[in-house]
Amino acid sequence: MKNLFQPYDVSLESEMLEPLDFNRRSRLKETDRCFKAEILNVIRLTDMEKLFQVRILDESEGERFSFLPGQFVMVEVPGYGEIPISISSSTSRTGYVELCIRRAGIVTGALHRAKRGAHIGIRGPFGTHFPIETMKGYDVLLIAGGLGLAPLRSSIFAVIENRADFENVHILYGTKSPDQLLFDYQYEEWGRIDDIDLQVIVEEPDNEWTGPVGLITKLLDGIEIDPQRTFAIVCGPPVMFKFVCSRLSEQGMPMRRMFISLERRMHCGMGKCCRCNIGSTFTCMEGPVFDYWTVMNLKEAI
Amino acid sequence: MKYLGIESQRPKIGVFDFTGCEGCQLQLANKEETLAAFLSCIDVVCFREISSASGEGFTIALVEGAISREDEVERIRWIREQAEVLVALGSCACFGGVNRLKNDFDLDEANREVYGDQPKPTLPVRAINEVVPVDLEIPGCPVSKAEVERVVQHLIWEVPFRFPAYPVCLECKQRYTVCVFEMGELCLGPITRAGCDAPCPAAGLGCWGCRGPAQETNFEEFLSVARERGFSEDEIVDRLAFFGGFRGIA
Amino acid sequence: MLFRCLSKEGFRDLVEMTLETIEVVGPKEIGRDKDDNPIHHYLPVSNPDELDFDYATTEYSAKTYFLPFQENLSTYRFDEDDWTQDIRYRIQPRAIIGLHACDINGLLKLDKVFARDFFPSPYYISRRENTFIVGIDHEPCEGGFCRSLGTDTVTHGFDLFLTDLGDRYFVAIGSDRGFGALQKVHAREITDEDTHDYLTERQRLAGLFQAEVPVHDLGTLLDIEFTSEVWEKWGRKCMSCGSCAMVCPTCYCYGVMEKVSMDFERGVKQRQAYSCNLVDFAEVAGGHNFRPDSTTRLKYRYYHQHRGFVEIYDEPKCVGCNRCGRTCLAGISPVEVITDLQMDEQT
Amino acid sequence: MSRQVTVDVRHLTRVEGHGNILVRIKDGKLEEARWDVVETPRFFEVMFKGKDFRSVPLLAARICGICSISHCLTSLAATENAFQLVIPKTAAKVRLLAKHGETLQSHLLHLFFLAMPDFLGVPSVLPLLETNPKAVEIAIRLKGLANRLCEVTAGRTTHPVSLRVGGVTVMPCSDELLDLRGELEHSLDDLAATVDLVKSFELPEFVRETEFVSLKAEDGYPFFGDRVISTDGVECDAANYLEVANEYVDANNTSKWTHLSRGSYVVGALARFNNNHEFLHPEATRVAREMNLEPVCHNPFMCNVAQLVECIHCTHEAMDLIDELIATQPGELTAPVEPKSGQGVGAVEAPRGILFHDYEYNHEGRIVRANCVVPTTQNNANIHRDLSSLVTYFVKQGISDEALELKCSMLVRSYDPCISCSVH
Ligand SMILES: Cc1cc2nc3c(=O)[nH]c(=O)nc-3n(C[C@H](O)[C@H](O)[C@H](O)COP(=O)(O)OP(=O)(O)OC[C@H]3O[C@@H](n4cnc5c(N)ncnc54)[C@H](O)[C@@H]3O)c2cc1C
Ligand code: SF4
Ligand code: SF4
Ligand code: SF4
Repeated sequence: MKNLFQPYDVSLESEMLEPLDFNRRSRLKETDRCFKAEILNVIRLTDMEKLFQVRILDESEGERFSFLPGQFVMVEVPGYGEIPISISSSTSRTGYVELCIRRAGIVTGALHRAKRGAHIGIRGPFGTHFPIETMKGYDVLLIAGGLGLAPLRSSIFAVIENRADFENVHILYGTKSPDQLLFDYQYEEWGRIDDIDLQVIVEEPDNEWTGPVGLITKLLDGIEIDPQRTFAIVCGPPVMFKFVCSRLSEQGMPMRRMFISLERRMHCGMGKCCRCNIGSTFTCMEGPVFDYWTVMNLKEAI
Repeated sequence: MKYLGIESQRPKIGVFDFTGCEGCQLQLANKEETLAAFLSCIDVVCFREISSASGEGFTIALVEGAISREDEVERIRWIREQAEVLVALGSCACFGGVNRLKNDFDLDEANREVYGDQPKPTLPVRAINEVVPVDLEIPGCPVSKAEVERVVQHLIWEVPFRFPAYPVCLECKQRYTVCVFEMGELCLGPITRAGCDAPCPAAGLGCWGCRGPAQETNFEEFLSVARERGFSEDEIVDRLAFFGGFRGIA
Repeated sequence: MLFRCLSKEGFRDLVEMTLETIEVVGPKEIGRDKDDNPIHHYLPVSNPDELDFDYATTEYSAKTYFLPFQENLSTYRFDEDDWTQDIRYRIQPRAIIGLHACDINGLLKLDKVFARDFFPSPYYISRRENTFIVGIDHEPCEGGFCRSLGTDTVTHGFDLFLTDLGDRYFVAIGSDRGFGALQKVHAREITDEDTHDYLTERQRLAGLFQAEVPVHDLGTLLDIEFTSEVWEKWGRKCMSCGSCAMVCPTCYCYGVMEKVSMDFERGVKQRQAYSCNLVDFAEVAGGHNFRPDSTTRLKYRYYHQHRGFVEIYDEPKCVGCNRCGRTCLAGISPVEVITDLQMDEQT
Repeated sequence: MSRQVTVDVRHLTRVEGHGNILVRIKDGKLEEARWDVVETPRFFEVMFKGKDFRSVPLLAARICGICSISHCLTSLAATENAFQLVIPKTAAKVRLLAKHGETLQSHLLHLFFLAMPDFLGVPSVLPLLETNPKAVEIAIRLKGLANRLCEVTAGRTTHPVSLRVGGVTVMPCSDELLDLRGELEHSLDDLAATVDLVKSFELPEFVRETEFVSLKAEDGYPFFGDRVISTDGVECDAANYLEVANEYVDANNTSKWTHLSRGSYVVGALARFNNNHEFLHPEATRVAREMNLEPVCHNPFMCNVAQLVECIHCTHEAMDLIDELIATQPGELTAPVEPKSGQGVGAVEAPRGILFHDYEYNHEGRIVRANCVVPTTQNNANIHRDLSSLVTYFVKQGISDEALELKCSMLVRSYDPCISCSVH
């Protein structure tokens, strides 16, 4: 009997009853192991948000790490927890990734306290991405509200760095008040790039604010859109993307050309814990990037 | 201890007791396997039950017991002034606990019955939060030391701690307890906040609600479940009143 | 599939021999309820006599031997501002003897999520591969509607599957491990008589089913009935306690928590079974709750079982064991809810 | 000699509950030496009224967080007497085992956490973590074991959950019992080390004759019982506890006071030892001799030693009980309960002495009248009287003011008072 019931060791992956393909097999060990990473730099953006530049310590793992705009990683602070965070940096940037994180609770709180040099863990990347490749040759609307600039920023880089591949490019960004503007030091740079229309709007201006005032939809008023020749990426809170998208679809833009990124509670990132279910769609696997039509069809999404 | 580049401090803790059985304080000295580590993370400056040191300058006050006499009102006010964080420890401190049952009786008569013609000063029982603002409440009769540890860890390092939002039933299920309703007993588990690991149903006793209501309770359905199974109104009401946690709901 | 015939003594030998090497788990009577009905749990046994095959159903499914309520995903050691992660998923082999078809079907559904999907779970696979499963045929339990879901029979996912023919067992062999085990206890080749008796027994069992719930088309029905009063009716009763998901053989939602030791020298990342009926299931930072009321939460439990899962895996995430219905104090049972929905559609 | 001394200890530390010591010596003459219990009264006897017999033991347990098992057991005994119930044998054994767990837990808490710091000249056990880590380790191990014994037998250390009218609800599983058995055996080494430790304490040589009251041993050292005896020759049924306690109210105290043959009497470990020493386990007797504890001992400080002797007794008896429980078929754990109108008294030797609960039930099984007489209530008058003699005795020896305050505090602590309990 004894030899029949030898313990089976998954990590040896030898005598699996049903052989797994190579990909899965390599994943077997990876899924719950995080890459240890170092916080290289902490950049204070506003009172609530900081930008973290994070480098995977193991060099070869760091080199193999690649992602697409809109994807997210699970960021782990051992002892504190693990949370989903979109990657904010450019896909062409190697060496480190940038994460723009708002202080919202336990794990984000720990990150905000953490000092440069601290070690954290990351897993991923996970999820779907914005279809930058497909958008080539079209006009592009990149619209963000509030913290929505964090998941959008990577797409902005993708467009800017390959400016020639796209037709007209508009970047529209709005927040409640000027002190909530993220990455304000970069607008100048983005705005100076030839033929990029960058507009920033706030709802509640302070004394120094000279730009436009109002909701983000107001910026759309001033823009000519050729609905058949345009793609839009809209990132922000549900109320915001709902307004923007319905406005755009009224103008005749196909719902399948508008992309948004949804946010749900997540505990695994791998389509297991069910916490991110929208209806019964896994945001972590089939999202977080969805086209607007899919979102409309997801009961419970907005 | 240093982590994430941050050095952490040992907070100064004071432990105080009011009307109660001192069982919750006793829990602080229990859970022997981690007691030494627990004590090394904190600086106990004041803990009458086990220490003669009468240090002051505590930042965290753990307060046990309910308020039921004038001098206690003064003392809790003083503690509130001193402490940055005031933690109510146990059902007596959080809800008044069993002491609250006293409020059903006429106090003069009660006094006469116990002390004859030499009545002692007493007040209707109140929970701490009915007298001074409380920052954190750890319910339970007695409190679970594991939970106290996690709260203290949370206060020191801001590591995650949340009271379970769900009711005791989930913990019952997770320890494979046969539901006591199946055995013909009444149980407040479906409406009581989990976190105790459901010792009472496991012992066939049914939950008495010492931890107060869960984040969301379906009180109406609970009543009809209990009634359907033949429990009398008196029995249900008595049970709900036992630890004082369901005031305002029941 | 290969079949063998095994005498009852042979079966005893099999259990005894297994007990010599590994832990054996099986249905065991743990007590009686207030009406004197026996209550069974799958528990470790120390001799073959403790196995009670004459059980209708167990209170808990065997799921927890594969997805325990609590499980350590990884442990951490903290050291001077740094940490190391340690992951282990080795477990001791174990045999579970006496599972009904519905429970094995439940495992097959979990396999799809945890063993065959895009991110397989090494923890699950390790437990699954290290568990020797012996199933057994039985008379349908009261309230179970497995036949409606096609889960009253099972063709794989076990090592051995027994059908009681009175004096002997007709054994279906599902793995080489099972084959090897039968060899050791000298099970014989089947005869025509065995086959005949087996088919007769199967037919008898199939004839005993009572509960019938029409579940085909349920996916569409659920979409149509999205705003039905039926959800309100049952949702209002739900006490958001999560008991249903704990006993269900296929519910697998979970949460991940981290804890540190009192001296902050060690940490652990734990998976903890959760239920989509619990109030903070979909609550995010800042306090927004995507499913704030029990009606919505209950509805989405059914959505996941009968629509979402079907979309991904072409089958419902329910084996019709009615454990959830039995455990629910508020009396919410799938048979009634689904029947209600169907009635609602017709009116 | 014109010595002026005032010892004014408000809220004495390292005791359970709130009590004050006040000593005033004017012109070398003792004016006043008081022990006053100022704990907030809780009125449990009133709260019991109208309670259903199922909730009564739970409420009773909440009288005291340290001896909740004793209160629960006494309450159960009172109810069972009122309902004329006999509990199954196995249940009685499990209860006794739980009782031993509590006695161990309570005595060890007192010896190590409350009393020991005085003898080692520190304010609490906390500094000892660094200076005497060995002793603290022993304390933590022993107390941990005692707590586990309670958990296994009563479901929980504080406020038991598996003790119920008619018997017990859970039979501890034999694996757990066997584990405990092994650990108890092991703990004898720790207890031996504790004996050495306590031997090194300088116990004051102070003696004041008084009366010692305890339950009477019938077939072993008494933890449960029906008869009460005293060193002054009183013997009566526990049901007549009112004649033993003779409770009266003192103006300065929220706890009542008691007296029997003399102005005050003592209950607790020392009383049990004085009355029933011949029933101790031989090993416990040996240790008592080794530590110069001889019946009838009138030195209140020797209570510490008597507690240690009882720890050794309980450990041995717990091991025997476990053997019996494992050897026999458990059978029924609860007797069927039929509420009846009537009165019942329960008497149990709690760690600090005899505890009486007396209930009168109506036919629905709800309490009409309740009375509890608690060990510390019975000791308070004696503590008070001891204080005067102690002060006189030590002042004669020319003790310093601080030392006098310490001696007074140590005297009170040696009674291991459970004050909130006494003001139930
Ligand atoms: C795909 C995706 C991308 C995101 N990208 C960013 C980003 O770029 N920048 C940023 O600041 N925030 C982002 N968030 C939100 C961020 O994950 C939450 O703010 C964060 O989880 C809060 O964790 P906490 O521990 O600080 O809060 P707590 O309230 O203490 O949360 C406790 C636990 O609840 C869960 N949780 C709570 N809120 C959320 C939430 N909103 N989403 C998912 N899980 C949650 C997590 O498991 C967390 O560990 C993203 C969320 C998702 C789903
Ligand atoms: S015993 Fe009580 S807490 Fe446990 S499942 Fe039943 S009702 Fe819920
Ligand atoms: S089961 Fe109920 S009574 Fe028992 S400890 Fe938990 S909350 Fe308190
Ligand atoms: S009947 Fe209920 S418990 Fe059984 S599989 Fe279906 S949902 Fe799960």
